[in-house]
Amino acid sequence: MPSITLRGIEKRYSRSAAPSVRNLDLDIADGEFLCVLGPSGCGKTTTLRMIAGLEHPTAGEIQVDGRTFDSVEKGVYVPPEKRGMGFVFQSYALWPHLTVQDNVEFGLALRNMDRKARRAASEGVMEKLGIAKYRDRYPSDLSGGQQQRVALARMLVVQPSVILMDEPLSNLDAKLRLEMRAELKRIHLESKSTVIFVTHDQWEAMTLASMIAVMSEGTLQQLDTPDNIYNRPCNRFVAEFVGSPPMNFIELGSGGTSAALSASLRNHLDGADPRVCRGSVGMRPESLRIAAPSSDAMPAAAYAAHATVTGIMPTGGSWIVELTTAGQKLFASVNAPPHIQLGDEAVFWVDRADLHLFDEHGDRLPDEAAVPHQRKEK
Amino acid sequence: MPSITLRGIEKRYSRSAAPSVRNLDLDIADGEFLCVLGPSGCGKTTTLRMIAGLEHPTAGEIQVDGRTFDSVEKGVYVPPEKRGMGFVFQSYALWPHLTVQDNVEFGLALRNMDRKARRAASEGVMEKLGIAKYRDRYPSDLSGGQQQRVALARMLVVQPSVILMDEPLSNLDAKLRLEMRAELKRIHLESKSTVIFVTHDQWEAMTLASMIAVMSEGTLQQLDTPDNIYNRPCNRFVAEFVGSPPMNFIELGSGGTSAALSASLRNHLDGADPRVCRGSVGMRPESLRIAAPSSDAMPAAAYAAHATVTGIMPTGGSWIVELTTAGQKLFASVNAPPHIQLGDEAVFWVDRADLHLFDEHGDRLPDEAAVPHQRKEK
Amino acid sequence: ASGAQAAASNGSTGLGIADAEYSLDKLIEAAKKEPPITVVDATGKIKVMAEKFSEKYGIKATGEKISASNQEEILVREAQARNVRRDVFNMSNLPNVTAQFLPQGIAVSWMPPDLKGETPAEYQHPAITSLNVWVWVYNPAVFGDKCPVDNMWALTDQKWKGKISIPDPLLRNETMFWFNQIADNSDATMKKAYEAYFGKPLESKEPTAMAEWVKRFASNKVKVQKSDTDVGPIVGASTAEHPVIGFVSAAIFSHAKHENFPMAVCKEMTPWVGQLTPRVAVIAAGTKSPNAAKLFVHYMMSAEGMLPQMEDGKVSTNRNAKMPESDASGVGKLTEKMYVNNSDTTPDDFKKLQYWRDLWTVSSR
Amino acid sequence: MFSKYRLKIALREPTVVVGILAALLFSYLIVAPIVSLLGDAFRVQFADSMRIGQAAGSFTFYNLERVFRSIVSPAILWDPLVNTLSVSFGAMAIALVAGGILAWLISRTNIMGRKWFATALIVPYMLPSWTIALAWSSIFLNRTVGGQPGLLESMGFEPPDWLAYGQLPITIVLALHYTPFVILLFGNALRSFDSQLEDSARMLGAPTSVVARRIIIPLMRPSLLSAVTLIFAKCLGDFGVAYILGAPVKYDVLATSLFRSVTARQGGEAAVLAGVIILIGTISVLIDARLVREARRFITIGSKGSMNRTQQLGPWRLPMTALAGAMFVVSVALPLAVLFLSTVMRTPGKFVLDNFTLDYWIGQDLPTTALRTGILITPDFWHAAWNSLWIVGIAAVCAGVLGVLVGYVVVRSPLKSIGAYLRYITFLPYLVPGIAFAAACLSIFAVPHGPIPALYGTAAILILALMADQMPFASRAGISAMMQLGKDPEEAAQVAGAGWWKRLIKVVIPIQKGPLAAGILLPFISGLKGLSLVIMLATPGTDLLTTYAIRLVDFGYSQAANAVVLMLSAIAFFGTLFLQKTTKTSLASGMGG
Ligand SMILES: Nc1ncnc2c1ncn2[C@@H]1O[C@H](COP(=O)(O)OP(=O)(O)OP(=O)(O)O)[C@@H](O)[C@H]1O
Ligand SMILES: Nc1ncnc2c1ncn2[C@@H]1O[C@H](COP(=O)(O)OP(=O)(O)OP(=O)(O)O)[C@@H](O)[C@H]1O
Ligand SMILES: [Mg+2]
Ligand SMILES: [Mg+2]
Repeated sequence: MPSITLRGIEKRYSRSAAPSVRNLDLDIADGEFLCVLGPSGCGKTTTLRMIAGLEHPTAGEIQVDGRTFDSVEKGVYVPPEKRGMGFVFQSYALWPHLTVQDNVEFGLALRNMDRKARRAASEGVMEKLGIAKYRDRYPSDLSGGQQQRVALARMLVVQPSVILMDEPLSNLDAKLRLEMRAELKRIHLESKSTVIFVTHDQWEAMTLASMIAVMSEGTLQQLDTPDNIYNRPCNRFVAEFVGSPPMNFIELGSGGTSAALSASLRNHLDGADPRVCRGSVGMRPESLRIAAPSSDAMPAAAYAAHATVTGIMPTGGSWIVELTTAGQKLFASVNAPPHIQLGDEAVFWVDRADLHLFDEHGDRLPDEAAVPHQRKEK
Repeated sequence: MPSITLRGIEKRYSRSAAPSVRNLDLDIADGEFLCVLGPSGCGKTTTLRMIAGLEHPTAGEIQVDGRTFDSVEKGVYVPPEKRGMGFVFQSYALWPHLTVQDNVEFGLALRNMDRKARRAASEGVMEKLGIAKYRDRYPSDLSGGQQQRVALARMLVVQPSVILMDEPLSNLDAKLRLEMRAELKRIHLESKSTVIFVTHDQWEAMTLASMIAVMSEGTLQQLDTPDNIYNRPCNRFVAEFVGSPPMNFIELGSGGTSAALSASLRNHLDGADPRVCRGSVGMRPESLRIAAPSSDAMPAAAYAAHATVTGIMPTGGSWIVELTTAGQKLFASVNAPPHIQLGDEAVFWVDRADLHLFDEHGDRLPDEAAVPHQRKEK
Repeated sequence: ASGAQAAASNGSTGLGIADAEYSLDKLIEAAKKEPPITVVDATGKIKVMAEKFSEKYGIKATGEKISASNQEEILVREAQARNVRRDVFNMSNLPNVTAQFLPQGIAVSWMPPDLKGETPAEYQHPAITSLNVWVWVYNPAVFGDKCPVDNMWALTDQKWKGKISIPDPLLRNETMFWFNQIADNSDATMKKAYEAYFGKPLESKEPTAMAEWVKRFASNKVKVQKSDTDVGPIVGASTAEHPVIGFVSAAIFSHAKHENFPMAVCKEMTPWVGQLTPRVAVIAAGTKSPNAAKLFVHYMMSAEGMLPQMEDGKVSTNRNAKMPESDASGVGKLTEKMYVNNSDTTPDDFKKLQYWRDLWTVSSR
Repeated sequence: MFSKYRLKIALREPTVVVGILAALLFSYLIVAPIVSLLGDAFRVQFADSMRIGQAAGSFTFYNLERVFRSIVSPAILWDPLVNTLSVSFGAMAIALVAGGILAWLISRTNIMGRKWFATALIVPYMLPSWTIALAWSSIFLNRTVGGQPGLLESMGFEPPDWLAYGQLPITIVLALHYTPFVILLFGNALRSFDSQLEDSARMLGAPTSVVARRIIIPLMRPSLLSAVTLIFAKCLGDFGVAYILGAPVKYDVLATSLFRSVTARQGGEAAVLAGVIILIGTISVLIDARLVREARRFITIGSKGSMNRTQQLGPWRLPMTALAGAMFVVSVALPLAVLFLSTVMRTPGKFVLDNFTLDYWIGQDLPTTALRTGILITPDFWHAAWNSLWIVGIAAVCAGVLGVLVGYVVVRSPLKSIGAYLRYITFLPYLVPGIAFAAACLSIFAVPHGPIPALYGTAAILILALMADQMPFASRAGISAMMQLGKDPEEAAQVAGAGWWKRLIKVVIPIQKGPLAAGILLPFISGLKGLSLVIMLATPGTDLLTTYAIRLVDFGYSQAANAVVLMLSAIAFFGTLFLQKTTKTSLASGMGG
């Protein structure tokens, strides 16, 4: 149940290269379930490996439960085997010379657990992950997903107090993934271990995490609760990165893609924080409502505009509607079959509360920024 | 643009083991974009490898464009290098001794393309996949997602007419994935190549595929359009496997989980095909509508019942509501924030047309089965 | 060097009991109190000798077969390290012993005073235990009783080009020493032999007749083998169209017996049928069992000691020793026709070793 | 920048400590003897002191002068040098091609009798190299040198000299003898090679030849280069074959020159020649080190989802099996048959029934004085066999284990210089002639050094020297294996809580058991065959099989001696089988099987 603290961590793989992780400060409370999100190559794996002690930071300090594990300045280093963490490698890193069972029991054997207890523990975990029947196979005789589950089982069976997982479910099918998630959640609750979980699946992150860290190009963008990450992204990067289909943006400043649209929005936001007018406005696809132009479902307080339906994609249970207005494409996501045809005219609207405002640097403007001055003055 | 035909394919890895793929018949028209879905270990990779000629079936025949590539009976075998297919391996299989660029250009060099043309082609692909700046790195110096993109680039650059991809996007973030998907779709449209694409992401399958094959334990369950797979699953396995959260099932036959619920459903379906009463009924979470008990939004023709709200999970843009009725849990997925509190009483309803009926063997009953006999007689 | 040589054979070796108080019984008595010894020779028969010695005196001796060059290496290295494990050596490179090991104090040579009467004087300084017999041989199955060559100069003749097989002289210093011995002591004989063969006096730019012989011999495409063990069968397998003359040690005759190949000594070869290489008893100066070592030297120099080796054609220096019936070579009777080493010129052998090697190397290219 | 943190990390890694310890050990075991040997090159030898008028032991360039620029230098240095290089490169190339193909067939395809070939094709190394030379002679010998005529000659065809003696036969015999190096090193690397790396090239349309050239060979570079450098070194140092097939026709190689100098105790000359050989060897190591500089590029084990599938040969199955069979016949069956025949015939080459006998094997009451019974019922023989087995066995196991450690340090140590040093010095013993190495060992180990007592006279010195002498192969096997093993498996063990030692024992060594077994196997085999070290360093009275055989030759019992040699090969063979069975490391089996 330890807390993990990273202070000013930097990692350069080679002296000449740009740092893969830079100036990273991260505080993870004990018992946290932290999901790390970020584009490919942003330094997630590197960060995890540094926490595990497999990679050595070029600057900064890592503490776990107040104990310094790494400190470049003070010259402290605790080797991975002494850190007592669990790690699921992105590449599995199974031992090719051991059977599934032996792979899973390896950690237990290291702890000098006797054969029987070992067997019982490993059987339990393997059973739960659905790999018990492959126990005597070698990793090279397993399918990708099976291998990944062995990697997971191997880590879980020793019940480490800090669990680091690098995309541990990427090769599993949706159903299994759901089960695994439930299992991880349960383990986390029961053992109260601290978990850091790298995933590319935002839905996974949203449902699993108590906190989410979003990284980009080696730096931390936002560390927040899932709700805040989604609903109050601290900058455009986070706003754009989280959510699928991604948030729609309309540039208000000069150089925006669609002058007409910007104008109408500026008009709508008249009186709001002037910084918005140099920045941009974001709208989540699912907060875009669509109706036939004749419909009167549109509430008064919302921003509304006309558009043409240029695409409808069913995605199994929901539909993505592509709208084109004033030369810009916007995506809306609807849960019920849209009663609209391709090529139709439509109106769409967004609640004023659902608009995300960003300044010209891409930083989020406080929610009050959307409120017109005159009203505030009242 | 070739068509691919598999006839009675079976694959046993060892004589004693159960077959990993059995009695597989598959017809893939030319220019098809086939997504293969299935639980971990069901034989997707094996099937792909057999089509590529990397694995040898123990029975059956594989034809591409009418030409026999494999035939156990006739003793025909065409080696992979003669098949002219592209393959993206689940584990990338990048060559560690070649730089990214050399990895990508390998196939071009084989085709005796001159240096300049090669460079141009590889640059183009690498640029599109966002790995151009790593061109001089070795694969071991790349992040997981970057490696996966190299694997993809290596295949795409030679523009094969048959493309086999084994979970090629599993290690990419949502945003990149979207871009890659668009890219793949574009390539497919332009080159008219036949694509077989293994994925665990159903959303991906739904948006990309022209046809979807669902496999389970080495056998093909359904080969159909995405729409049919989702809306007319041919058996309970497919119904359950596709869709997230998965379809809710209510057992009508003996041994069902909730006697009260079955009774009320049986009642509702009174007059329908009697086989239903020994089978089960499925409802997709997103076809479950919820309202406060007082609400009168419920249409008459729907099956409705009372339930307690036992869980609400926000998942970024949509909400999953867990309902408990007569001791059974049901999941509903709603797109707008549900105006309901945890512990509240609620009614839920499902359009009769949204009910999926299955017989006792789990096979889908024809849609007319839901129509009561008496009406039919009229 | 000659001073050291004298000291070496005087008995004042400083090892064990002094010669002044010497008697065989005293030596045996003293030896019995000492640790077991290891004795070394270049032939495997040393095992038998050691066993017989142990039987006779009740003093444990282990026999070890080590090749000549290894023996020297071991003797030197053990002495340098002051960690002596091998006590007595029966060495075949006399010049190395007299010119290097004895003067350097690495080893001593001791002549048992009570055997002085039984041993010719030339074999006492240092104590030479036995003579190894090397002879020219041919295939009697092809040529009958008469060797096709009877003069060493014939071997330099075009007729025998490429038809002579000898152990590589560059691996066997005794050959080089022999060349020098002849050059130093019997060069005139060589000259005479030339005249006898070619019918005219020798004209040569080389300083000696022997050097001329070596030069011609070496350039006559002599086939060298790693050892005379390989030479024997080649001679034995030679035919009338492809005759081969070989140079082997007498021990090869027992090989011929075991492996059934024909081989006979060129008895008529002039000036010499072959070479008698002296083998000298050497006691490691650092031995921990000086008296036992001396006793073993005594045993080797005695009439019975060499017996096991005499079966292989080695000749004991002890006058009382009789060649056994089982000597396969019959060379015992030919010793008069062989070149006998002159110990006085051994220091020169040592010094000129490289000269002869180079002459051989250059001539045989 | 050598920060405290870096230092801390470096010191946490036992590789540094182990590396330093290993470096010290081998400095003592290998470098010290060799330096003392080479020192003679610049010292006036006792025998020369009178002639050149300088005191023995003083500094001189006389030896260099003599070897490089005297009238004898063409004969002892330059010609042999040219010959050596052509023989070595030739043998290397042949062994590489033959061994490479065979290794691939055995470890990656479904040729018939894979398991069987996996062991059978290593046998050529178990036979002393002269037996292959002997087999060659018995077929191709002509009348130039004399002796028993060869098979061809007796059939009426006289083989030309170039076929009977000199460069070609030496090259081929050496190649056949050292092909097992390639089969073992390359085969082991191939065995754990992820077949998907091949697959992906084939999917892009690469035919087998391109796959081999562009993918397999570059990736297998560490093991191939190791095999090549070892063969090269062995060829540089091997004089046995060159002597039998070359000396009679004046085809000399450096090793024969060196052998002559050492045997004739021309210390200075020998030191210079050894120096030349070591120098050439050094160049080859440097080239090798340069070609595999970036170890991470050769990682083929431990990556994501590796597979090893055997390649179905299809219609090629029979021809390929025949190919392997042919190799077996040429390099194993023929020499063995020739050798065996020589042990059952009283007179060599006389094919009449009453000339055949089993006396040399199991005869009783024989007339031969020193060997009254056939060797199989002679207690001395079994005694010698047992001595050979345990002494060489221990040395081989030590060498194998140290080899893995060296490999580990070379590849993983943050201190690259230690790695480079170890890599180099453990390679040296192959370049130094056994007798010179033994003599040097004797000097060094006979004297106590600090805490190390004088080992001379104990079995320990023999084991140490044998071990040092066999380090080249062991360490090469270890280095090339470690180079192909990724860090992943080890890191996984590390986070599972395994310290360095546990990781080594439970992960690295089991994964690398193939190379490790090879690292024990070949030292064992060549230790069994080795003579010069044993003769110099063995405690008096302990007979080993080789010394026993030499003694039999000395008595003229060459048939019995050959029988001993056959038995020696048999011991090597069964030792190999035993090791393969117990460690399940037959080349034919895949990872974890
Ligand atoms: N070499 C092998 N030996 C024995 N069984 C194997 C071998 N390779 C795969 N299998 C088995 O065959 C089945 C199908 O494997 P396959 O790799 O095709 O699965 P998959 O559908 O690709 O699964 P995943 O989604 O997990 O990658 C699995 O149950 C697997 O365990
Ligand atoms: N050994 C290395 N040498 C140089 N650069 C490296 C090395 N390993 C990783 N990098 C670079 O560091 C950056 C971060 O890599 P990291 O593996 O942490 O990414 P990631 O966030 O895990 O990405 P992914 O989601 O694709 O796995 C990447 O740009 C990568 O190219
Ligand atoms: Mg990563
Ligand atoms: Mg798969």
